[in-house]
Amino acid sequence: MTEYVGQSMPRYNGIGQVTGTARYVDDIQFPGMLYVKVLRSPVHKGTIRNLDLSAVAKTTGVAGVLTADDIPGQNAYGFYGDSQVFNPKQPRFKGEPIAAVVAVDEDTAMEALAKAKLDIEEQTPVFDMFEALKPNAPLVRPGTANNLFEYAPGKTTFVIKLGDIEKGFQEADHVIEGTYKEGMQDHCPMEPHVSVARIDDADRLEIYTHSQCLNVHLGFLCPVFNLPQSKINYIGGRCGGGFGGKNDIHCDHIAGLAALKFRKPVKFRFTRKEDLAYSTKRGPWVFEYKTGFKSDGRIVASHIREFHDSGAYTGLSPYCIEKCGMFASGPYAVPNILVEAQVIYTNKPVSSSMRGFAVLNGQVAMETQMSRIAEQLGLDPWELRFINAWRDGDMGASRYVVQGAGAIEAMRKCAELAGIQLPAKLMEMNSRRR
Amino acid sequence: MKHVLSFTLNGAPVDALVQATDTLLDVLREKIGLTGTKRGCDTGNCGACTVLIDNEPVNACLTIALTVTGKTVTTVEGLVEGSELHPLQKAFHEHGASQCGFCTSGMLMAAKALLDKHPQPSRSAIVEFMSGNLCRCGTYLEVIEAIQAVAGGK
Amino acid sequence: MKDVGYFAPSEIGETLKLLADYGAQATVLAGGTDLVPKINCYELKPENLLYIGRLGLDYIKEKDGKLVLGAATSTAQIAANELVQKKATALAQAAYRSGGAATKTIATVGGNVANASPGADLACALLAMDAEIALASVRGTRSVAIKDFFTGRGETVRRPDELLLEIHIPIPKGKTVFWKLGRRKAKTLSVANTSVHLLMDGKKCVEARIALGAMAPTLLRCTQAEALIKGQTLDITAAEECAARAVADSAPIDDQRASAWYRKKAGQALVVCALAQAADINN
Amino acid sequence: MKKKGVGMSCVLHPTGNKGAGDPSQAAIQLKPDGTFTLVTGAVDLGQGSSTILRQFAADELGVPIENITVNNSAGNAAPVTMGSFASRVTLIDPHAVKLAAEDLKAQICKWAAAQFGVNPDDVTFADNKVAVKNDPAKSLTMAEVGAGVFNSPALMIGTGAWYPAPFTAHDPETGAMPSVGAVSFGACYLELEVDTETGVVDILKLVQAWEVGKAVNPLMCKMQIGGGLSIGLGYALSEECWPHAPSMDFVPEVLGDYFIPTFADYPLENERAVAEVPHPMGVKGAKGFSEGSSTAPIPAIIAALHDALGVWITEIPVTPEVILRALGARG
Repeated sequence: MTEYVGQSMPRYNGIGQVTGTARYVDDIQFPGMLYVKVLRSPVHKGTIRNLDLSAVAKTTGVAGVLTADDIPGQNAYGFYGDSQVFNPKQPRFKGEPIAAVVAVDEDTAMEALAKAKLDIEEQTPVFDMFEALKPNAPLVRPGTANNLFEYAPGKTTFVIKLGDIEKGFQEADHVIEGTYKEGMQDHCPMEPHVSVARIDDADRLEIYTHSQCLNVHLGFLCPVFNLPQSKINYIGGRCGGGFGGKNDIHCDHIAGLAALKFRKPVKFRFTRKEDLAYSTKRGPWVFEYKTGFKSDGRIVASHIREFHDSGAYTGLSPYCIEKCGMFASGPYAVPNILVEAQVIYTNKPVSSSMRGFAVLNGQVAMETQMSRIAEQLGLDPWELRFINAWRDGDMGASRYVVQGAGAIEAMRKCAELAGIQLPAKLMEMNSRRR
Repeated sequence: MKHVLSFTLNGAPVDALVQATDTLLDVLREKIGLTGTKRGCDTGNCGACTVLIDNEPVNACLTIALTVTGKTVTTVEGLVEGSELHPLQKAFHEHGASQCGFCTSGMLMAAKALLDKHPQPSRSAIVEFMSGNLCRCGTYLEVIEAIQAVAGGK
Repeated sequence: MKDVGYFAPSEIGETLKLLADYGAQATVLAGGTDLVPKINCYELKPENLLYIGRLGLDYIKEKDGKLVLGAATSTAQIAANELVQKKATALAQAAYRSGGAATKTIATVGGNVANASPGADLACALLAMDAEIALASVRGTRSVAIKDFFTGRGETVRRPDELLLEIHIPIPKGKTVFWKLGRRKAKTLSVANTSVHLLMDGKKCVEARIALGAMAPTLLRCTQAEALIKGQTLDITAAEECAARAVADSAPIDDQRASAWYRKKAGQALVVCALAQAADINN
Repeated sequence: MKKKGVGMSCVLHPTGNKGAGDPSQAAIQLKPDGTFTLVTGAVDLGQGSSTILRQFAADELGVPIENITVNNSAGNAAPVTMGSFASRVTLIDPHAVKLAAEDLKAQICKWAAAQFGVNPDDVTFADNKVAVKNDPAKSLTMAEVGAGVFNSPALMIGTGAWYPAPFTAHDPETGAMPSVGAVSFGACYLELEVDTETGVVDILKLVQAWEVGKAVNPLMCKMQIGGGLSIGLGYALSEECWPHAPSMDFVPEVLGDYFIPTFADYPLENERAVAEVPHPMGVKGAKGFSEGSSTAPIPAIIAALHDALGVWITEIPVTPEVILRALGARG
């Protein structure tokens, strides 16, 4: 019988992509469908004194408005449960949803939104992580003592320890320190965020979604709608590019609320501006690396401090600093590791997952340290990596035992492809044993 | 006030009742219901809405619908001749020139316009002509391969 | 958007009458590459759209030592036109690099000029060639030198009842080049762009025109820098001094594409490259 | 002046969620005509999850792949998985598919055994049919099985669910977390040219290889390695949502001001390949990896810029302005 695993074959669901028949969420239209536009905070940080939507609601062609009061369940969702569907009191980032209008078309919705009377007191925002750490910095999250994520009361630093970091640096012949700044990136998929919702023939809330994780998001949505999974038909499976951006809910909750309130099919889609400026992002990082190594190139100590800018809400940032820390010393056997990591809030869009998911950021910093080490020792950069690369049985930072190590095999294939003749002593190495 | 728009779409005459500020993209997707052409940015930056007007590649999101009165418009739905996929569609599918597929219809229409003008384009000519079509999944290398395969008559 | 008027006249006379009647209430639409994004993003709600695509204003002719372009001539037509490539090289280069294939099909040279962006590629090349802008209205026609056409960011001397009809380019006697620097290799607005016309007599520069874009509220003619090299031998050091002078007269801004500091640095390097190419200096 | 530089990097990317406890379910239904429907909760982002899971189902069932249809948008009826993230699908979902196939085969063999009047262990399920061991005359095609099962009457759906291990959290003191999924490895080598007056970087040649355990669909591996450059090169050179310089007020809000790579920004020369070290945790050793192809080019660019300019740039994106400031600082 032919073996299919290992064979190249074209995309199973690909024909529809080259004929234009593949259906994406924005392609879905129902007769009498209404459209949603969101009233977004015009300021980076502020307190709403009053919001009058009466003129909005009375505009011809408007079915009505949506506010936090329309949420049957809790106005909270997300991996750490602190994201808000609407923020009626103290917006924390420019563009944060405050309320929404539902109308016959988007033009009408925009005209109506222009009539909203928003009385908001603008406050001084904080954008830079290290400004946010200063004692008198503006507080991003109302009612908290500082701008740091707390694992437990008073515990704002996540730590990973392996071996003995002091002993490691004593053994080291050399040390290289480096500070690395990495910016904020947007997923920028070609498909902006969008959601279609309606009440189906079994009186269930039916949502057409491009979510990357249907079950996780269903778990977030049920408490918002105060509905059991049996009352929601959450239909997804295709997405016009996710890259982590669609690991967070941007439209499903608001479209769902609109369908529940007005009992009509509803579409809520982001404009490209909303997608680019207000959706979740890969958050900025600052790393402080200190790497101790022997004259023959072996890495003996790796002290890493991570500072991760989470933006206005928690998103997935604690999970990010943890996963980054576990792999931030690279695919290398380092006996002594100390990772100290913090999540810092600022008045910026929310940091969450994006392709590479924090591990990318650590690898960029570690590989730059490795390149600097090779330069300082006058060692061939390939050789430095071959020497330190994991072998089966080596232990990673969080005490995981490495199985199926393959850094050497990857480098050998890359060198071969690049036409680089590696010296014999490297060619003899493999990842099975040192 | 509404205006009547009449033009030829994929070989057949169509009429639609449109506003003056409706774009060809709005009309194709929301009035006529051909949703193969995609809306990625509405500002002419991504190329996902590329269609052909009188066989020239155009951003449908930048084209006021009424300006295509009396012209011929070709969209991705017009590429299939009978039951036979267009050579570009077959090549895109087989060379993996489509991952999420959202930019693919725009890529196909630009590629068709390119090959209509230059049947044997060089790699740099393909890159220059196609550079208005963005793809975040990064299918650029496979799109080039697929176009070269069709140009080479493979 | 509801109740927006639409006119698509097929006669120039009819068009001018409409412009006279509606003036600022009639927004001229040719390619729409600058105008339609503003409509789509709710930044502009026109009263009426006046489509000029049916007037046949897309032609490129040579007449009395000038290239005459219809205002609705598309960027793609200009990039592919041999006459322009040979006799107004910089304009063909600017057209070639100004955007993606789809936008180049519809973007027009008249729109590029009328939109008056400080970083407009085609207008930058036209400025280096001392082009003239032919305007028409019910009151008659007039010709404005492009160096006097721009009055501010997005503002020109065109009156609301005037139609930008044609662009006249005195065929340059010397060599013209166009250089552009964006934030990526294609499909990018200009962080800085420059176009240079040099008439050389061996190593000596007889005539020089330098245009600089995205470095001030309007496109700049760097007359001071031109004066430095006119009548002088032009070698790489002279080119560098001239470029420094050109940039000194500019007033770039910080924006999301680049900082003023960077624009000055990169703009200067760009002018040197353009001068070197136009004068066949290989550095 | 243009300067050339070369650089390399070796990076990892974990496949599967940390701490394990990362479940995926799958179901395979036998249809009355003997074909199969694989129902999965894995969202196909364009990475090809439906394609590769179908390949595993066909191999485990031993039936022609054309006979298997995939439904990954079954709404309430869909099996549940953690999601299409953390490069986990290729590591974890194939286990659920394998178990679902084994479950379905066992049900069919048990049914066939009753038809043939033999013990289920004496029934073989291979080459798209069932047969009695050492009595090949006694066999049924899958179409016959499908119709027979429907009319017996029975509904046969094989189900499977799997995760690497129960979830264990980080040790609060040491941060220890011994169970991770698996780890994939990548290496990148590139040559670039940088203009010292404008700071513009051209990637001339880029080579990237990934160790993926088992290349389930080599074409799709190639696509993912090339695809990662869109986010990798963008993050390395041109994409910035909230730039520090010139000041923090200039946030790009139009796609034309957010510079993701175009055709023209991709390397002129590009080579891609996979290496295979079968991983004990993967079905046939297969691992996910494709987030990593965005990672590898970035440090390689930083190394190549040092090779060209003699200065270590320690911030990304390395915009042309960052390069000029770094050169300026160097004096």
